[in-house]
Amino acid sequence: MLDKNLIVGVYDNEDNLMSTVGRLRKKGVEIFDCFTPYPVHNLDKEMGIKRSNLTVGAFICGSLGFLSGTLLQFYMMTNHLGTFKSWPMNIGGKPMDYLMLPSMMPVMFELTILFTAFGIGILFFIRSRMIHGKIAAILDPRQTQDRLLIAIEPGHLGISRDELNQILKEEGAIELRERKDGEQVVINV
Amino acid sequence: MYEASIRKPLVTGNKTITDISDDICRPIENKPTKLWYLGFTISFIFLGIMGVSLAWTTWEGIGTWGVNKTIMWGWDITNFVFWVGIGHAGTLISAILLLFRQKWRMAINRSAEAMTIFAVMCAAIFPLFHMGRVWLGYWPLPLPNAFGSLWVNFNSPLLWDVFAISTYFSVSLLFWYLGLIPDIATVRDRATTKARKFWYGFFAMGWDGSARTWHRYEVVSLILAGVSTPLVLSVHTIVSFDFATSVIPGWHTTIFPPYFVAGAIFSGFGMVLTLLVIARSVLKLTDYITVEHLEAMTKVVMLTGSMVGLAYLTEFFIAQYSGVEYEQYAFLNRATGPYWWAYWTMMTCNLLAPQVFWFKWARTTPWFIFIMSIVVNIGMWFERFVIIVTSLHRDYLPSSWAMYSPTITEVGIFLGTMGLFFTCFFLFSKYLPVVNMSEMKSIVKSRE
Amino acid sequence: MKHALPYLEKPDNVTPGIPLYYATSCGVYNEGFPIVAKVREGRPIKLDGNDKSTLSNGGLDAIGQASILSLYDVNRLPNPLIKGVETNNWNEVDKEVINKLKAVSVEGKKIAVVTPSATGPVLQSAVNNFVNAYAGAEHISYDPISYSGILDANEASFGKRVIPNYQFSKADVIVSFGADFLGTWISPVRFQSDYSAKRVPTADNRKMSLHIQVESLLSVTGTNADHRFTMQDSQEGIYLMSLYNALAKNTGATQLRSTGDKELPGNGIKQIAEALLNAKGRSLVISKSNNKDHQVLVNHINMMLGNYGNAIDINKPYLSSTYSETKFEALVAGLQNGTFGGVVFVNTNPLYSYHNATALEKGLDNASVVISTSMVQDETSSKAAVHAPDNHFLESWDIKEPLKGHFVFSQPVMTRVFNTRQVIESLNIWAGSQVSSEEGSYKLVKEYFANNIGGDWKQAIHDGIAEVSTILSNVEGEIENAMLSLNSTVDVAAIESGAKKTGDLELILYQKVGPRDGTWSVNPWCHEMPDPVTKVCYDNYVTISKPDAEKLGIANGDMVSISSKNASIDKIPALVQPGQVRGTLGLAVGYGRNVNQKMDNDLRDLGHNAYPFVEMPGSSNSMVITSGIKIEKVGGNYEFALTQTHDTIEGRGHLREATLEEYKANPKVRNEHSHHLISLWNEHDLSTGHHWGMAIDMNACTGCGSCVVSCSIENNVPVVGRDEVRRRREMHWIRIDRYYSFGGSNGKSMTRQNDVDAASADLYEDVEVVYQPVMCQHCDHAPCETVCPVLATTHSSEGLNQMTYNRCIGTKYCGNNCPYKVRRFNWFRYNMNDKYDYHFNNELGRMVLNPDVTVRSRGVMEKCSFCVQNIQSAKLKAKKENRNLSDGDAQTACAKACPSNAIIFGDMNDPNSRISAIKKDERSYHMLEEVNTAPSVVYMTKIRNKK
Amino acid sequence: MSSTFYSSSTLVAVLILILVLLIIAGILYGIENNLKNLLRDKDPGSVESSYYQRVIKPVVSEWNPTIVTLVVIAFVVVIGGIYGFKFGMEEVGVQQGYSPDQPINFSHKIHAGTHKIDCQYCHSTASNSRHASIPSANTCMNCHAGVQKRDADGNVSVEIQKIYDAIGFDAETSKYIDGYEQKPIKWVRIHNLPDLAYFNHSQHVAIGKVECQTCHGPIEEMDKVFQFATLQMGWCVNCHRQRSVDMENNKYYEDLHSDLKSKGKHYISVAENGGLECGKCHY
Repeated sequence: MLDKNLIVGVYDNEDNLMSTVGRLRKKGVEIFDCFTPYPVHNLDKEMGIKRSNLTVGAFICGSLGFLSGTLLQFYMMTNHLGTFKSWPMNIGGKPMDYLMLPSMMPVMFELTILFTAFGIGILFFIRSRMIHGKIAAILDPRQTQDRLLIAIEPGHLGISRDELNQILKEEGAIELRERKDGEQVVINV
Repeated sequence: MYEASIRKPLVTGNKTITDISDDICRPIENKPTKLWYLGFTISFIFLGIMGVSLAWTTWEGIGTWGVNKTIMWGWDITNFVFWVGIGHAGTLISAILLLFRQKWRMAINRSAEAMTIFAVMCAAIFPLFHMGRVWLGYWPLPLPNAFGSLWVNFNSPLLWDVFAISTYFSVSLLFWYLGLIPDIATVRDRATTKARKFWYGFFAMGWDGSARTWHRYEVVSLILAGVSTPLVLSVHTIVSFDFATSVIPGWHTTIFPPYFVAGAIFSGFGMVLTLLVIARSVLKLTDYITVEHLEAMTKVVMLTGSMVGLAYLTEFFIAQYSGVEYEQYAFLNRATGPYWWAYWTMMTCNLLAPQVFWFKWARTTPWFIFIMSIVVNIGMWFERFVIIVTSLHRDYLPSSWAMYSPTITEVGIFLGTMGLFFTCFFLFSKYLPVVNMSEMKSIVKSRE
Repeated sequence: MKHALPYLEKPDNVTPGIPLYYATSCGVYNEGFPIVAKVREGRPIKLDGNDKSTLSNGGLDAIGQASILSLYDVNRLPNPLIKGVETNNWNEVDKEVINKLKAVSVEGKKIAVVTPSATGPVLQSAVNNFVNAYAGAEHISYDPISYSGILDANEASFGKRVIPNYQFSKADVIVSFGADFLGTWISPVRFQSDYSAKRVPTADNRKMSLHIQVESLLSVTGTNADHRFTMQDSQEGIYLMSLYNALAKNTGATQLRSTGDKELPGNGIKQIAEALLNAKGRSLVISKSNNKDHQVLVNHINMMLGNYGNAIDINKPYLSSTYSETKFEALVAGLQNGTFGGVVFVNTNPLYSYHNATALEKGLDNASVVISTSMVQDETSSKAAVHAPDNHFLESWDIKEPLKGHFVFSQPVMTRVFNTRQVIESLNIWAGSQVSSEEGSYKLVKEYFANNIGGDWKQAIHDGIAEVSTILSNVEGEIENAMLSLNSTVDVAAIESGAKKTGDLELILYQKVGPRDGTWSVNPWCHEMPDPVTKVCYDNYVTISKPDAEKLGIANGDMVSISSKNASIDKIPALVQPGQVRGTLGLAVGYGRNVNQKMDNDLRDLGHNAYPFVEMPGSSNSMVITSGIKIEKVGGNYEFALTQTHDTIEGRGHLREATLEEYKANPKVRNEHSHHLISLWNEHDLSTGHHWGMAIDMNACTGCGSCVVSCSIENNVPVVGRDEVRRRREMHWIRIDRYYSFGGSNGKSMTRQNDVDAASADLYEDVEVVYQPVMCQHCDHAPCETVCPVLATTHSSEGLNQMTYNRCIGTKYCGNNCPYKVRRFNWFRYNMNDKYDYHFNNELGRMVLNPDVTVRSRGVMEKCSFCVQNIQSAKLKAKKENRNLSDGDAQTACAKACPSNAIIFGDMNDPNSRISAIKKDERSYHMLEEVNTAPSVVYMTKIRNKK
Repeated sequence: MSSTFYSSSTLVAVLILILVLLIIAGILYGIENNLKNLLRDKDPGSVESSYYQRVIKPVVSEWNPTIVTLVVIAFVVVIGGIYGFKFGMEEVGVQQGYSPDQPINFSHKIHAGTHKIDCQYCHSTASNSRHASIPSANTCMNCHAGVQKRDADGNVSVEIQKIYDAIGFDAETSKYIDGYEQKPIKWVRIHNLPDLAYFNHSQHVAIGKVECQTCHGPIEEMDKVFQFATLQMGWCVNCHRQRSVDMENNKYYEDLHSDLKSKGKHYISVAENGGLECGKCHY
């Protein structure tokens, strides 16, 4: 991403960005990405981003958590599996089989939550290729503050550069930029 | 997009998104005020007291506390439950209110979540150090015992606690950190010094505000909020099991889980109010954390206070109605025994005091809210003291009845956790954006 | 690197790891008491009663149990001292002593050998040798506690200066005027076992003896009485005369006097007389008074009731004391005026316990030579020019004769710890006899045995006792009981004048069960054990009745000053004692010892010496001071080290009591209602193998505290000191809960503190007491086990609640969740810690530790284990001997120690065991049954013999 | 030596070594690369693009940084965990193979192996006491009063002389020296159970009929004794699980045996008889 060549339109207003995205999409322009300082509602739909599959991941992780919570306790505490079969124990006269299920529930529940939360967190970071210390590919230092950016790959335009520039200008881009071989070129609007 | 005509705006002062970045990043980018230094120094001294007290406890033994053969838990577990309770508001605000689409939470959820994390840190100190052999504190983890394959006891509510508290802490931390990433990126991109650029860059995890990431980010937030909601309810439920599953009259009661959860929300909001009333003026954030926010929170305080009060009365009634002499005595003893003052402090602070919030003036006067929030904190601390100490000090056999008073060490640890809490909070207010900028921006953007 | 040092030449009988048991005698009681010492690898670690002897029946009281520690006392003198300088050469000591004594003899001055009055025959002959060797030498006895009232009265009545043999097992009605025979009077262990044998109604025999106590302070014995009347001790004579007259009216004897009879509050005299007359010949009247006239009167009452030959045996008397004050008074005078020039104090310490210690001190300063043989540097030995320390009784050979014809043998169970020499040898050497340094006292003892007792020496030493009937029949002046007649008359005038009221408060000096007369009280176990009645550890205090306290404005714990004509204490806490008669103060002796203490702990400067208050109204000293007592509040408050701060049961059902009548009508009284206990799940099968259980008979328990000390010794329970007890952190695994109820004599007892507080102060005199020993109940549904996060406490297949110290991390949750509050936490490290400078903190003291029980580190929980080490070793022994485990093989320390058999331990799965039978008894119930903890300990309803 | 996993420090050491070598290799490779880059900057044609430039870099740049980091962290945690476990084992005093020098070079191989002296001749208390106990010197003297193993010069063997020195025996006159100040022999304990565990030899030797070798190893082949077993709780417990209780030949078990028979059980392991319960060894 750092060495991709991009054409960038800079906005200071989400409405302008949205209409730009709408217009370009209608023209068949493949939008590389948008960069906004806050989540812009419906931008994802406008850009045609498919609904993320992370929810499925969360469900799988949660199921894993539930399963491990159950197995962990059945293994460690009951005479059905593992430990207590070989090490039977009498703890306050309490049962050491599936009947102790009620006292297993808190841990089963907590592990389900733990696995879900951390599972989805890690999946999110993996999917977004985020990790501590990663250097961000910043197109404009204000893109995380008050500027909204649209980025288009020059190779996937579908329309001419001029037309593109025209559309961006019309929709209120306050700046146009281009990045070539890692270097920024500013084209003032 | 959000502009309800009936309600007052959530952000006042005609702020633009540029203003938001400037205003909220100001404390990070500028030198701290004298007030900050003063507060931080005091907090840090208290943190030092905690260090000394804990070291003394570990060196000498639990005997340095006031606990005895009858009352084996005193201030330690009282403080533990107190802090865990406080730790409930943050996740509640960010998770449940997120699910309910309550936008007023946006101004306060960051600091409330921070408070949660710090409070749980404070809380964790107590169960750890109340162990006689703290150096073996890892034994409750499900680790095998030296090839005998002897594990831990999942019947024990303490073990449930271990899982619940550690899950709660780590999930809250994740949730909080996830919310911070875009804001850290903002600070990173505004950074003027190398160090700031490096460290904020390190923790921003390469965030660039891509629309695709934002899309996934929102999905993750929603799921985390979804799992945090039952989590937050489960944590205090499980903490209440420590008592509810025991045989001690005054502990052994089924009302505890809902009652503890309501109490936790109550105390959590109390502490949030305490912090925010100060923070909004010290950090000059009155435009973001408005009186409207405070009012909304006082309503929650009043509601949960009344719920807790109802629980107090219910358990008293049930004890008398049960016909069990030990139960009856335990509750009468709370109200009329040697610790009557604790009981009536609790009743006054938790049941009666919040009723003033029926009045609009009380809900909208920050200094009064501040005082009331302190009252709530005190009341909730006493609730835990009442439950733990007065139940234990007179249980079944009168021969073992005893009294308990804390030692300087215990007081030191408690004050020390206050120090830890505020030290963390001061550091947080200096180094991290105390208001969620990206969310705030999404509220104001349309008014440019 | 750990080393192992085997023997070079292993003694044949020593097997490392296997305990040896030796019968010997306990020197805490000067008269000797038969005990068995458990010895591991050459060091004794536990003392228990010798069950071959009728004196102990296997029981041993608290101070006897605790005395083992005096063997390992770092305060003991390691070498003899000559003028305060240590020497390891006994020849030098002997030379010095003989020279000095000869000089005194030559001077024409007298030499006194001061021994306890119960010397035993071997020491007596050594003393005789000594007396014969020096012209002017004289044997003088000295006891801190005098029974000369009884002795003199019996001399007057029967011509025999003896303490008769009281047999409580033969008495259906026991009337005691102030005598604390279950706690401190004469031979409490023997009395307890005799007494409790008659106090336990069973399914076959629903009877028990009637015990009436008339007393001023609340003694251990008083707490066990069925009826308790209060009197001021000054009025004892009057009441005794009134009783005599009431009895005489019925038996037709002449009245002592026509007027002036007095009735006890609650018609006591009438009731006592009725009860006694119903049990003529099956009753016993005793009095603690040290007044000869009172005791003569008691003799007359017993004679009238026909108790001689039944409950009282004058022909087989106790030889525990023959002390006569007159001779010792003469010694003190003689020392002051110079007729006595030398004194040899043989294990006596009058400078501490003699009432006129200043006079004695002056006298000793005058004396040319003072020699002491005490084991530690005590008050008297500080005046000694030569200090020739005696062996500890566990290092000695000796013969004692506590009861006529009942010999108890001492044998050393350990080689000498220090360079000491048995006083029997010392006296013989100083008398010029040749004593072989190797055989020493062994030879003397064996010779005495051969010459005077006879029989199988080995068997005698093995058994530790020998009862010789031949001696009895040869006793001079043997009186046929049937022909017994009284030669004495009751001195009515003397009694009347003695009872003149001055209007002052009275001060009663008494002994406490722990420290007793103070001779052996420099012992942490004696003080860490709470007083059975007040539950105060470590201190002495002035007990005061509630009305008096209110009148004087004294609250519990207020500091007061107390003074008499002779003595005063500036600052001592006052304790408001229920059951105490108004107008009387109580003060315990046995405190205020001034011993050269090498350890820095709470035994230093402990309490105040009360002996200076003792008065000498006639030929006998008196611990009842009736005039000149002043008490004043001096400001300041003192926090008692109490192990129990709440005294009433609050109307709860964990402690059940009923009257004998109710019990006879319905043996299941108080236990009729049984809870419907259901379990949510299947029970674990505990029916195979053993299932250990315990029964506590609250009727037999006298609250003496012997079990508490025994348990501490057996299980290495640390001593924690006064401050920790104040913080309610005593470590005892077994405790004896003492509950008061008030107003019982009116048939309606109050057990709720609020009611009691609201009632008038007068009610405080009318108190009833129950003792309930509580230890871990080994619940089959143990609440503690469920809550331990790390499985440090689990249940065994034998029904034991096991505490695994090494797995414990110390969350203390189990302790909280225990409804019986029997779990103890190691708040600090109590071993090798200078802050707890008791025997755990020095090499010598740690030799008393039981090697089979772990010494707990700080931060772990501990509790009663049912002495699992004994269970395991009993099982192993049975396996090795290829036999079934029989009932009684496995014993807990508390059950073994209990003189009254209140604690029964055994296998509940064994249908023939005692515990199985008791479980079926109607009186049995589980404490807090309704919590459904399914305990393995059963309690038996307390039955009081009253209407 | 046993090849049990946790007791072999070699594995851990090798793994750490490999890790260090890899890091060094990486650093060296980085330096080389930098130098090449410098050269290339000067004169692009002079150095052909490296293998890294051509093959690895394109692949690596496509690697998901998150996954790579997680894998590295997991690796470090596993290695650290193994090392920590090993360290912990040493800390709690597991000292299998411990074989210290003894004051007398006593050879079990000669006594128990060659001469076939019964173990309990010397360790006589093993069958009736908690301790097997080291024999007292007079046990040695039972034989060594006569057996003296002299060398060519007629001197008594050095090791045997040590016994004589301890107990006071004159080899020349074959008499004990009167009034000799005896010096105890300071043997070094090899088998050290912690105080918190109660172990009774007689239970195992006399009742359980366990061979000495089961726990102490082939002692009759050892010149110098070493600790054969780990003496860990798991080791104890495994044996308890495997061995059965011999109920037939001890009357103690009579009741229990008939009880069990009536419940249809004929074989019972030590474990089933309560041999796994904490309170059987820890009190």
